[in-house]
Amino acid sequence: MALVLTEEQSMLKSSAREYLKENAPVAALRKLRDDKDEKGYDPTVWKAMAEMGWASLTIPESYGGLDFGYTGLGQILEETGRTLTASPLVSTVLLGTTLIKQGGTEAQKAALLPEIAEGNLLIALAAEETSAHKPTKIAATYTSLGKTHAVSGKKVFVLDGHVADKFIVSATRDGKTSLLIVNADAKGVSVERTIMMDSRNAANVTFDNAEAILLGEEGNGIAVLEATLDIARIGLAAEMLGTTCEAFDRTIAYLKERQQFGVPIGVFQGLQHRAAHMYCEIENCKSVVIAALQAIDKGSKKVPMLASLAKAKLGKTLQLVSNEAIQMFGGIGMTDDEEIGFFLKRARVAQQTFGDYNYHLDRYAKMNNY
Amino acid sequence: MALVLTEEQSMLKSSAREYLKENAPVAALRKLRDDKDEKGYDPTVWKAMAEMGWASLTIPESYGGLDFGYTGLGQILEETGRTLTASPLVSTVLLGTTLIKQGGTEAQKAALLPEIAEGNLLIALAAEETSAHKPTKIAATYTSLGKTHAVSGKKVFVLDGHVADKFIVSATRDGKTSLLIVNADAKGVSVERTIMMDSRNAANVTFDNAEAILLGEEGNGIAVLEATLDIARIGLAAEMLGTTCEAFDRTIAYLKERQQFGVPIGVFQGLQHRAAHMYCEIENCKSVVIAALQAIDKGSKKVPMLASLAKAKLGKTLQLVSNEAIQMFGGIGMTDDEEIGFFLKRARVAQQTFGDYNYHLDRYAKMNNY
Amino acid sequence: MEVATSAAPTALETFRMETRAWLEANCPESQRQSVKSYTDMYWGGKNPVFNSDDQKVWFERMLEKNWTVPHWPKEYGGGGLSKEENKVLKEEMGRLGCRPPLYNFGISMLGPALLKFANDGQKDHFLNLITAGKLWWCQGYSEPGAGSDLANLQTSAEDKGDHYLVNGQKVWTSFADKSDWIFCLVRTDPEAPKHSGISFLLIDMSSEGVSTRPIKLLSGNSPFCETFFDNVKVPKENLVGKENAGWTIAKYLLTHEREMIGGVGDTEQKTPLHKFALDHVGLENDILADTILRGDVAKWEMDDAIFKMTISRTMDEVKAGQSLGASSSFFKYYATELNKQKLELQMSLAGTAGNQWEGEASDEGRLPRYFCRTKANSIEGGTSEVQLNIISKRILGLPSK
Amino acid sequence: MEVATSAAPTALETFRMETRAWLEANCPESQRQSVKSYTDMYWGGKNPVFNSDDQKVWFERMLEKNWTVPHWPKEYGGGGLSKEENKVLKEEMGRLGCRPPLYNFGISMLGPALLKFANDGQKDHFLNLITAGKLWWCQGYSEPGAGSDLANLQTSAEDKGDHYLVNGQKVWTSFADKSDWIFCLVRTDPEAPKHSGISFLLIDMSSEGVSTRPIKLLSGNSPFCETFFDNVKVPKENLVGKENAGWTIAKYLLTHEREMIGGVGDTEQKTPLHKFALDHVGLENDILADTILRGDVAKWEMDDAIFKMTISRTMDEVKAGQSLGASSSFFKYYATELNKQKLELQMSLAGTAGNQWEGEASDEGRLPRYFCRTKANSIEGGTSEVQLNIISKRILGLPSK
Repeated sequence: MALVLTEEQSMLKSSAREYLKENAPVAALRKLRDDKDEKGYDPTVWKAMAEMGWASLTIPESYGGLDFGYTGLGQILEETGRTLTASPLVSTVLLGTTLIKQGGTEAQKAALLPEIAEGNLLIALAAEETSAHKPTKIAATYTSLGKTHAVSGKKVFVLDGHVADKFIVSATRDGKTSLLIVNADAKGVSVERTIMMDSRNAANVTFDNAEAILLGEEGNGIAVLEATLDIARIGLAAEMLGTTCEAFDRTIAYLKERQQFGVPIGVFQGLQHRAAHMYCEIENCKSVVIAALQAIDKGSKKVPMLASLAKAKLGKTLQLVSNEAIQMFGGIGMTDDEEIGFFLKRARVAQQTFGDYNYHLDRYAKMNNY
Repeated sequence: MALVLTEEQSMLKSSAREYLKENAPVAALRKLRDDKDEKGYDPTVWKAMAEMGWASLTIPESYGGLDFGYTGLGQILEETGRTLTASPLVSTVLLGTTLIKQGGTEAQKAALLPEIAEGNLLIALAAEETSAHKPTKIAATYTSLGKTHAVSGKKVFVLDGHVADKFIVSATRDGKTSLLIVNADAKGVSVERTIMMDSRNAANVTFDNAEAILLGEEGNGIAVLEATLDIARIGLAAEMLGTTCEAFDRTIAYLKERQQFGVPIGVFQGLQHRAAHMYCEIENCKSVVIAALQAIDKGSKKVPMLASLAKAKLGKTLQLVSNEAIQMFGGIGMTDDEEIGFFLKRARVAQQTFGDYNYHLDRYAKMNNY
Repeated sequence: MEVATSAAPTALETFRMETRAWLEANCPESQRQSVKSYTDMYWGGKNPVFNSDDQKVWFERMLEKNWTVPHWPKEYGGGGLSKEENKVLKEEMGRLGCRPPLYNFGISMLGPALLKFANDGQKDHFLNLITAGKLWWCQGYSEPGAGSDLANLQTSAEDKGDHYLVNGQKVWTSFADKSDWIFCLVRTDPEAPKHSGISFLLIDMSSEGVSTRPIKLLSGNSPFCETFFDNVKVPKENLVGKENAGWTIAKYLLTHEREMIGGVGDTEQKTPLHKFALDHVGLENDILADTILRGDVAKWEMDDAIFKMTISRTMDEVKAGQSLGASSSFFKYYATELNKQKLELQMSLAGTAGNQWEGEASDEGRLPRYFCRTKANSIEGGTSEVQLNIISKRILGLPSK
Repeated sequence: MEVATSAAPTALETFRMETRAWLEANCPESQRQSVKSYTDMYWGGKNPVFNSDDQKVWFERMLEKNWTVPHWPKEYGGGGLSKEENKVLKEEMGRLGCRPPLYNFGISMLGPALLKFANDGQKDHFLNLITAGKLWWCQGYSEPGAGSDLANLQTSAEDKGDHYLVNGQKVWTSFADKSDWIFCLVRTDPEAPKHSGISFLLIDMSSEGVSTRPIKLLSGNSPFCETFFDNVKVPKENLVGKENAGWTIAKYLLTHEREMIGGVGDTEQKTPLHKFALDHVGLENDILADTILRGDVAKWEMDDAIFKMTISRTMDEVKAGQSLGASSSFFKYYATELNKQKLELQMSLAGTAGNQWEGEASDEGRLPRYFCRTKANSIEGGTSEVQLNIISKRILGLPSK
């Protein structure tokens, strides 16, 4: 498969860019933050996204989806990365849909996927338990109550945890790891929203013998979780690509416009060379993101390797670009009034989401047996 | 102690610079290389150095030395680093004298140190056995023959091994590690000179039941070796400081002189910022080197920590500066006719000598219990 | 004890012993705690606000000894201490952890400029007010649109006979909303080349036409303000130095500021980075569990340890008679870059918990807010790029064109 | 087999099968080994030197099929293959590991310029000689003192009616000492602005007044030479394109060169870096024994793997109709910096043994010499700094003044 977008994918991307610029720009995130919005995202926008089919892109047609593939979803994510749009795309579409597709029973898919496609159901993955990303080190447990189960444990950094309708929770029993579905309103579930530096949504969630049903088969939790996380890493990398490109574009524009010593600061070679180097790294980011997205759609065995490559490279590059952006904007970039700071903040949270640079560097080395 | 030189130390340094510029410049190393000189150093220069007292600086007065201290020796080494002078200073004075002072019996000191002071005796430490620096992992062994001993083993990267009169060899017996003195002309000693990229002297030396006597007490090999190596690391760092400064000075001069696009290339901010950053790192190098040298003379407990700090920092900075030098000199810097390339080559060998950057980074972390 | 000789103590030794005893007797326990933020400090001013009785007592006792600014001449309310005595006092205060009794840009920045450039009347008047802590000062240098090109300032002071009429805007004026007076760079000759038409002016913030607006940063609230001058009348006697010769004073002050920022480094955090790492990541096989971060932490700690040696060495060299010169640019550049790196590492070490912006668990986002705040280190007081320019031109002598 | 349909093979499929069969039958075993250095290659020339009978046989068989330059038009001795056929031939040669039968800057650099800029007579004459391997060409661009400022060249060609009189000096002329002809940039109008007075000239190296001197590099001997022109007479018919319009041709060629260097990357070493690391350092607790180098190796391998994806992506984009443009500067910059980093890492991994410069054990210093040689990667063919300038101006549109 050539590492270029199809015409349909390009069109989807352009229309997403247009919609988001109009309806969910950075200013919208600022407003959600400053209003201390209870939901932390705009349900009207989410509804519109669902109507445009964005929640259905990776859902098979048989479950009411568009079956457009992850490369398509990646284009949407990239554009939401540009506008820093807070929406349930990551929690519900990237994670939720994938978990259900990978692990759910036929009945679960038939019940849940159409609801997601319609934009009526929000899902949150409750997997992390420590500040460092260690998805397979699970202290949460569950017990069997015959047809249903009961889950106990504390989960942190649950994306969209405070607005989710259902949680998918990783837990163990007798050495087996499974994923379980818990309704947000079930007894024993307590949710504490955490306000993060990127003003996006996350929560700590405690389960105390909360009623649950298994997602698919018992014991396949690790396999489904890892496969899903790899897809999520790639999707997040696509989002980060958008954030990187936008921060870079704004910086280049600023270099051309800002006058110092009677000239635009973009004439200074010290800044030019740093900008040119960033350009090169961003080109590389584009390559690894499209290659990784296409690998998901091809069902390639290289997905785990590409997931680590993509997440690591984007983490490093977004860190570089957002830091350089602040430095090149100078004092004005340090003020809350200027939007560039939102990119720095988002960069840091995205870095820590689904494994940071070091995590994936280490994982890549291990995958290559060294 | 203030981190500045005393007047005597400054004077010693200036006189060394003057002597070396005249008598042992980079051109002298080139000549030794191109002539495929058998010794690889200039005995006349070495004799003059000894006459100026350079071989006696760290030898107590009671053994015919000047007792001037390592801070003084460091100034000489720094200057030989500027001229890339090949001489037995490292092997015989920095390593040899220190080993004997730290480990030798009274009789050994009385017999050997005055000979070194006179410039009549060359010593080589035969400690390394692998390409990676692992001084305490010793496969060489020795057996006791009553008063004397017999050493067997293969040593690599023995500095000045092919011209040394005596070797000091690390070897083990029954779990005890000792240092032993072996005459170069003893039976069972075979020396294979290795031509290194910096055109300085090293050899692989094989000992096959070679007659030896213990340096001082049996079983104190590790302690003496480590104490000596730390001093040697600091001394080498001082030498590398000279090499770094000289490469930098030549680069700055070239930036002012070389014309491109009608201006000296030093006007380009891209190069200016890189040069300014190097300046900062070199200032830091100066600090750690003088602090470490003074710590030796004070008998400070911080010597091991400072040795790792100094060797690591100088390794990293010399690598940076020598690479940037070549890049900034451009094509001309790539030719053998231009001397700057000698600095790059020396930088690489010095990096690998007595533990490289990674070795000391790791050691520093371990010393701080992480 | 430092003194182990049998000889009688020198005057300086006596001074040390007396100082130590006095400090021990007079500095309240609470004033020996390290300062965590500027709200812990006493800033003086027309309407002084003490945040505790201890703070008040400590200030008043030190004021009585003229030790609010111990090294200034006695005639201006200073302590008149010699260089050596002042050093001893600092050492002894450091030994006990005593807080400075009074913080103020009047002391650290304006004062040195007045001592060097002001006329006798101005010295008499203002220096005495400063040592007594009676005025809170702020600094009016930067302007929107000027940035690194400081001399490009537009705030004008028009000569109206007995007064100047000031119009314009300053930014990054710390505590302007709390200050009584501002020391200011203004343009008195719009026709002159940009460095030549600048004057150094002292302005009463209660003058008609002065207003301020606080600036919110990435990291949250800040002491910075925007300050606006709208037809503000300033008496001519408030001019320091000659008209149109203010740039010399500005440069003198900037070097001071740069050294302060470079020297200060990280006042907030005293825990070694590897301890922070161990607390957050822990050991595995006797080494830090994340081997890649381990290398980064060690690299940072080595660079930091060595940079501290450079500060010591430079101080020793200055004592030995060498001049500091442009190397304050090196300190400013290196210290701030190190601090930024440190916070990047801490954020990595802290993981997702380090991303919490509000709430008790995170102490209201202390770490990520500080992380954001450090990004300004390499911008304020002259950007890293400006420092590198200075080094390459003034120290390395690289050509400009 | 690629073809699994029941339909008849397409013409291209037939071409592939025939080509494969022919190569298998005709390419000697020894000519399927990878090329280790330029001495393994056949360069052609007036006095051809084959280093083996196999090499000669292989060259002659390929020449007979007109496959020395398979994609050039048949009228100039090329194979006349279509783009698709040429790709198939390359793929099939790659599958067997067949060496190109003829190397020559005439093919890779001069040829494209002649095809675009030369007159019919020149094309007829020179292109046929090139495809037949009858002339060894070298390139005369760089001059001492010019460096990155290539247009600043001083070698003059004075109009003497029927000929030019050439005087001056070139450097970095690869194989000048072995070459028959040189393609050269010369100054034909010393009065014109520097880019406007340059012409593109072909010069017979056997002309009176031409002399060469080999250049020794840090890494040892090299194919580079200095080339001197001392009153060399060059017939006017050897001018390519218009007089004083040579800079256009030069730029066209430079882009070619940059792509070659960027694309080639590391032809010398095919072993993955982590294999090299494992061979030299080994495992400890299942990970590379040196944990710090482990991180560096992984970082490098990730960057390298991703950069390769960028090359693929760009090729795909070019196929899809986008133009390559200035991104050849990105490839040149990035590929050469990666290669330098790789050798730095290999030197660290190899330890002291990697510092041996002579002797069998080190294969005569193969590693450290290659290490030294890589330092030129970011200088030759346009320095990294020049590439970054091009990116910032032509791609990012940053201003020049």
